[in-house]
Amino acid sequence: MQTFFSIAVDAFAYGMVLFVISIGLSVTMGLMRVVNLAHGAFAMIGGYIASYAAQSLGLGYAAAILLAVFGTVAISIPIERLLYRRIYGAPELTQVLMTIGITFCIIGIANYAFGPTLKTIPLPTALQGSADLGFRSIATHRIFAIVCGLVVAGALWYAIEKTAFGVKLRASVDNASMAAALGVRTEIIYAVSFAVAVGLAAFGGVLGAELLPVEPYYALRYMVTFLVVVSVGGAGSIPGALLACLLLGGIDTTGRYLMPEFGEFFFYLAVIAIICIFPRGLAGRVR
Amino acid sequence: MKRVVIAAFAAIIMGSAAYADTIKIGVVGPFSGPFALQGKNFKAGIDAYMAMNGTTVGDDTIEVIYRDLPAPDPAQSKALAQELVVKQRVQYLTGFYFTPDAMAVTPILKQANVPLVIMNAATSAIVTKSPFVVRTSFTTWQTSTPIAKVAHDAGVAKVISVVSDYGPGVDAENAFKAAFEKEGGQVVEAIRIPLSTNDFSPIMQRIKDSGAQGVFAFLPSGPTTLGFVKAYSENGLKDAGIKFFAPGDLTQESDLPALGDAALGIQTTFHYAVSHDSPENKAFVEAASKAIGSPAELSFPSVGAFDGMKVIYRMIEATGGEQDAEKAVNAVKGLSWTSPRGPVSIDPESRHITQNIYLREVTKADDGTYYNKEIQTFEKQGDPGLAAAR
Amino acid sequence: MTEETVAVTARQSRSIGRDLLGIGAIISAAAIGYLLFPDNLALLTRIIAIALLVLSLDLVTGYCGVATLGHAALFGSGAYAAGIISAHYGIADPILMTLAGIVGGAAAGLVCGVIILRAHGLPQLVLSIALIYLFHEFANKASSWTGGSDGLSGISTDPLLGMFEFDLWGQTAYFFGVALLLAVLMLLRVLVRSPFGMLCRGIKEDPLRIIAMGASPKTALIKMYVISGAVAGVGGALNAISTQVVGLDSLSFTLSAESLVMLVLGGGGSLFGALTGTVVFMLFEDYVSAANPFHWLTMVGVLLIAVVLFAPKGLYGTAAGFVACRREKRP
Amino acid sequence: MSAVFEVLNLKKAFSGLAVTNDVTLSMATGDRVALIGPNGAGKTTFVNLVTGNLRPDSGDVRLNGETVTKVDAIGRVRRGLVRSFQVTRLFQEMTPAEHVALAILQRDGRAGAMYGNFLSMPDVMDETAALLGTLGLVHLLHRKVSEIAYGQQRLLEIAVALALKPRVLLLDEPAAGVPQSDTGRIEQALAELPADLAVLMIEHDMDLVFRFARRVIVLAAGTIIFDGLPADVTKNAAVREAYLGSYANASHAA
Repeated sequence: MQTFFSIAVDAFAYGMVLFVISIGLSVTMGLMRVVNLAHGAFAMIGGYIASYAAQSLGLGYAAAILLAVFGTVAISIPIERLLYRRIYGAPELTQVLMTIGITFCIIGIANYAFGPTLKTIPLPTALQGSADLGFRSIATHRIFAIVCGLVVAGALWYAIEKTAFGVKLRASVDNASMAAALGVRTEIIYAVSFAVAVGLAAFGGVLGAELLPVEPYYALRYMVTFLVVVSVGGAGSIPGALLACLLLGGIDTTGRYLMPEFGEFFFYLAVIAIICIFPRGLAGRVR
Repeated sequence: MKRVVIAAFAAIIMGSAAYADTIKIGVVGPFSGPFALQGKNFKAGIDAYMAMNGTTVGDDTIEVIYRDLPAPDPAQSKALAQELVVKQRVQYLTGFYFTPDAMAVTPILKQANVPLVIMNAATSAIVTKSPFVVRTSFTTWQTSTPIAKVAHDAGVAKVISVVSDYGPGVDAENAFKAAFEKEGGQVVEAIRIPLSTNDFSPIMQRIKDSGAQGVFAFLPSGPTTLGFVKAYSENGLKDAGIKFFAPGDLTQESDLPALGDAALGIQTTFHYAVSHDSPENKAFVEAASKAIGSPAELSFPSVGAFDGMKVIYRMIEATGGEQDAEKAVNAVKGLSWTSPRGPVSIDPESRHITQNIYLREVTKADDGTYYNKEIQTFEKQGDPGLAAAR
Repeated sequence: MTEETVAVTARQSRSIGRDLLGIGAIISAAAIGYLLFPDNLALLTRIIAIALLVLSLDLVTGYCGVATLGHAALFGSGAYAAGIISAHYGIADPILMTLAGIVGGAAAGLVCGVIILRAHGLPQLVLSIALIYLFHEFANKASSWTGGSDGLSGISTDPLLGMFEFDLWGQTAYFFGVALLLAVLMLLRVLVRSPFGMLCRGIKEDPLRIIAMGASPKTALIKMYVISGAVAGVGGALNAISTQVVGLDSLSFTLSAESLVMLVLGGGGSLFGALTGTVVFMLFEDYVSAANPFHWLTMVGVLLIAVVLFAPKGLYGTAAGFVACRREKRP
Repeated sequence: MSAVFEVLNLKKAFSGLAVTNDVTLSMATGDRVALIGPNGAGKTTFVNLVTGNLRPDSGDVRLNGETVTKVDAIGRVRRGLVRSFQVTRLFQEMTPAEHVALAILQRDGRAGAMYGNFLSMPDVMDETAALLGTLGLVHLLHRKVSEIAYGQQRLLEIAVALALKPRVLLLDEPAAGVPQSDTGRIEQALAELPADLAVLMIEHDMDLVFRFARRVIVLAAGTIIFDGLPADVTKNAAVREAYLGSYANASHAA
């Protein structure tokens, strides 16, 4: 029983970290219909900025996170205007080609600018160490990640379902020309959504750096994981992504505890099974 | 017309023989990609050696040609080696970070009449694949065996082994198990985890539940190591008194700043620490730091490369610049010298390097940086892996 | 002779003419390659092997519209099949090894096809990714057969037809590769123009319409997957024969993604597009990685972005469109 | 005369709302039936139930006396039930010749052949040319579909359906979206449909219905409210109510 709780705690923590990093991708892929393989690259940029801010500028953790989010968004704006705008509505494979190209460039630049070594983001003392849950201990920063994940999920759900912006966004996604005819400025909606997605990527990159350390190949190394999580959840669905993260996090963690040597098998077999049963993802919308 | 042809022909023949004034060395390594750091270290070691010993041997000028192989890819490795030998006419092949890449090249050495000097790839069996292979790095067996004695001497009787599920990981597990059981200890469980593991908390839980007093670990250097070591301290294993044993790949110098306090006190055995205290190493570190640009990136592959160049220079001397792989290899059998890592020699039978293995502990220096402090020496260690394979 | 039959005959002779032109182009490209890089035949042979993989991917992606990032599973299965019969059973005849590669690739194609075709779009892409990781992990686990992460070594190859040695200079491997490529290409030209090829193009555009014609898109796609597997298996076998080693990378996501990039680069839905993409990508990569082994990835990234911006239908597709446009305008 | 196509007590509900409610009808070879009904009467659902794209909650569909309710869409096509689409579903990158040839090859079970080219199959080419000839499309044999006019695409839809040699043909608004100037050609094509064929046409355009159909069925709210001669349909009170009621509402709203 104790083992069960212990695994459950680990699974929950891992799932929430995955959620924070991948939810931005769910926004770009589900709502904007762009297969954005460069998502990890933006998370990585966030990580690098935070690391630089904390290590070299001596800023605090909160300031570093803010700088990372806004810095990454600022970097992404010209990329969106010059490159992404050309591939909205393009065939999937064209989007794959473009975003892989962008990823390669960002990796090359990161490698050149920061070198190939691992970069860390020092945690504030409040988040260091571990908390005692009674039957086991858990790292404090993981609790912080869980809280952040829940807040992000709630805020996004509210923004998309309950605000005027959310209504316009959903309208633009369902029928861009109709929305434009109704006076919705789809270009702005898209730009803002893209910025939000990138900001979430950067936030996740910083928050998850303890688990997925920042280095130039971050962008490619975890690309598949993000893509899998989002598709299993059903692109564009916040509850779906949350469910997928917790489910896959649970399967991954349990597999690694019980039969670590077959960890990969469990994970990918589960992915295949879920997609075969839910071909549009756990909460995918019927198109 | 006929005379021109004959002249040209003669020039080619003579050019390829005694009058060769440029000797090319082909280096294959990961110069881009996730392992670019290790490739950079190859280059730093090579540059350091050439800066200290000149770029000529006798009348011959040495030219180094680099070829990039970002990830293990034996087919590409062989294609690159073929290109280096056939097109670039290199007389020596060297580098090779990954075992499969080195393995793929061994079948062509005889026909190409080219020796292969391995600067890293650490699986024991490579040297048996061709008589023209010489290795100046280490084997996983060589570095993982002494730590078993360390564990036993520390009073640990039960150990759990956790390794990444790939060739070197399996080697490390076998090496440790063999040596630890020989010491009278018990490996209670041997876990192999996928290379792509990100979250190590469940593994830590499993280690706790196993009731072992210590954990032996082997993971490839880089992000996974960082995750593992952090999970080890965060999940309270360190505080619970579960001791951590590993070969030195886990605490390579370039990862230490990222590992930080989490790694403090971890003991590893390895053939080289950048902090090794000797005049040879001081000179080497100075030259290599200059070559690599950022001294914090300096790590173990640089010394393998440095000594690899030493061996190649000796080969060139012995053959007078002529292409004769057999003569070249014979010339370095039994060769011994003082490397930056300490006294070393090439075992005449296995053509693998015999060297000291050091027990080191991650320590914080006065200036706040972390380093591997050597605290014990296991002298003149050969490769136990070959004997085990037989 | 009626007007229609005249038109049809003209059409046919034009397409046969195009075939001859294509074959001529490949033979001359092979000859130019041989003359330009006589001492880098290993690279050229590798390009041919990868070209077979990209052609095979073109069959399912370009012609049938299946999105996959796991196509190396077919290539790697072919490579391992060819390698294993040589390393473990001592069957070293290159032709038999190629046949083993075809069988291995086709079997993998059947498995992948059955699973991948269960979803569409993004989930399909993810299914293919999951599959390639399963294949990779399986090969890693079955190390007594595959050599695991150390790679399958000990593959020996008899001389081709008992006469031509596979040696260091790689001439035999190169000409063997060119011959295989030509044979595969001619068969595929027949295939894509056959009724079956037409059916597949229809499926790519509108599977519901095909159902309304009484044909089963799924059956056709699975057949195509098996054929695609056989083609990829030839590539894998060629790789195993020419390099005498098979590594886990041949079953990797990276190789799958690269082959997709090459296909889109050249332009899917045309055999010459697949070839163009492979040759351009591999030569470009070889050139920039030799010129700057440390930072060449950025250059590749720039190339990919430039292609999307300036040649959205792929290099061959855009060039062919340009030529067709010129021809239309000519009176 | 025996029925070639029968629908018996077909029912389908979406989340409790009956969209097809106990529909029964029967057709014989040579029949020319028009199915009409106001918007939202359930015509599309009915077509999908008949073709096998939707499963009914209860009831049966029979072809040539065989119950095909459990047979999928592909199986029904192979048994002679062919449909055309309201919005053309053609392969934009392919030519009319390829469309018709593919249908012919599929009908003959030769579409799986992996060698040969229909251009060099005289029987296929002759039939293709003949069929497209009767529809006046022969000059477009080798143009891409994306380059031909919409009216011609509609004719091609009919050609593809006919190439499958159906026993029962479902025409879903064959003239929808075609400019007035081009409808003549389509009407002519409809008039020339083979006699050994039962045709069920779903149509809005009453002029076309009156010229084409020898029997009219009116569907409203998922039920058949009229089944009889075209001449009687306008006199029927229930039909007037169903149509005029909705038009009256529509004109108020406008």
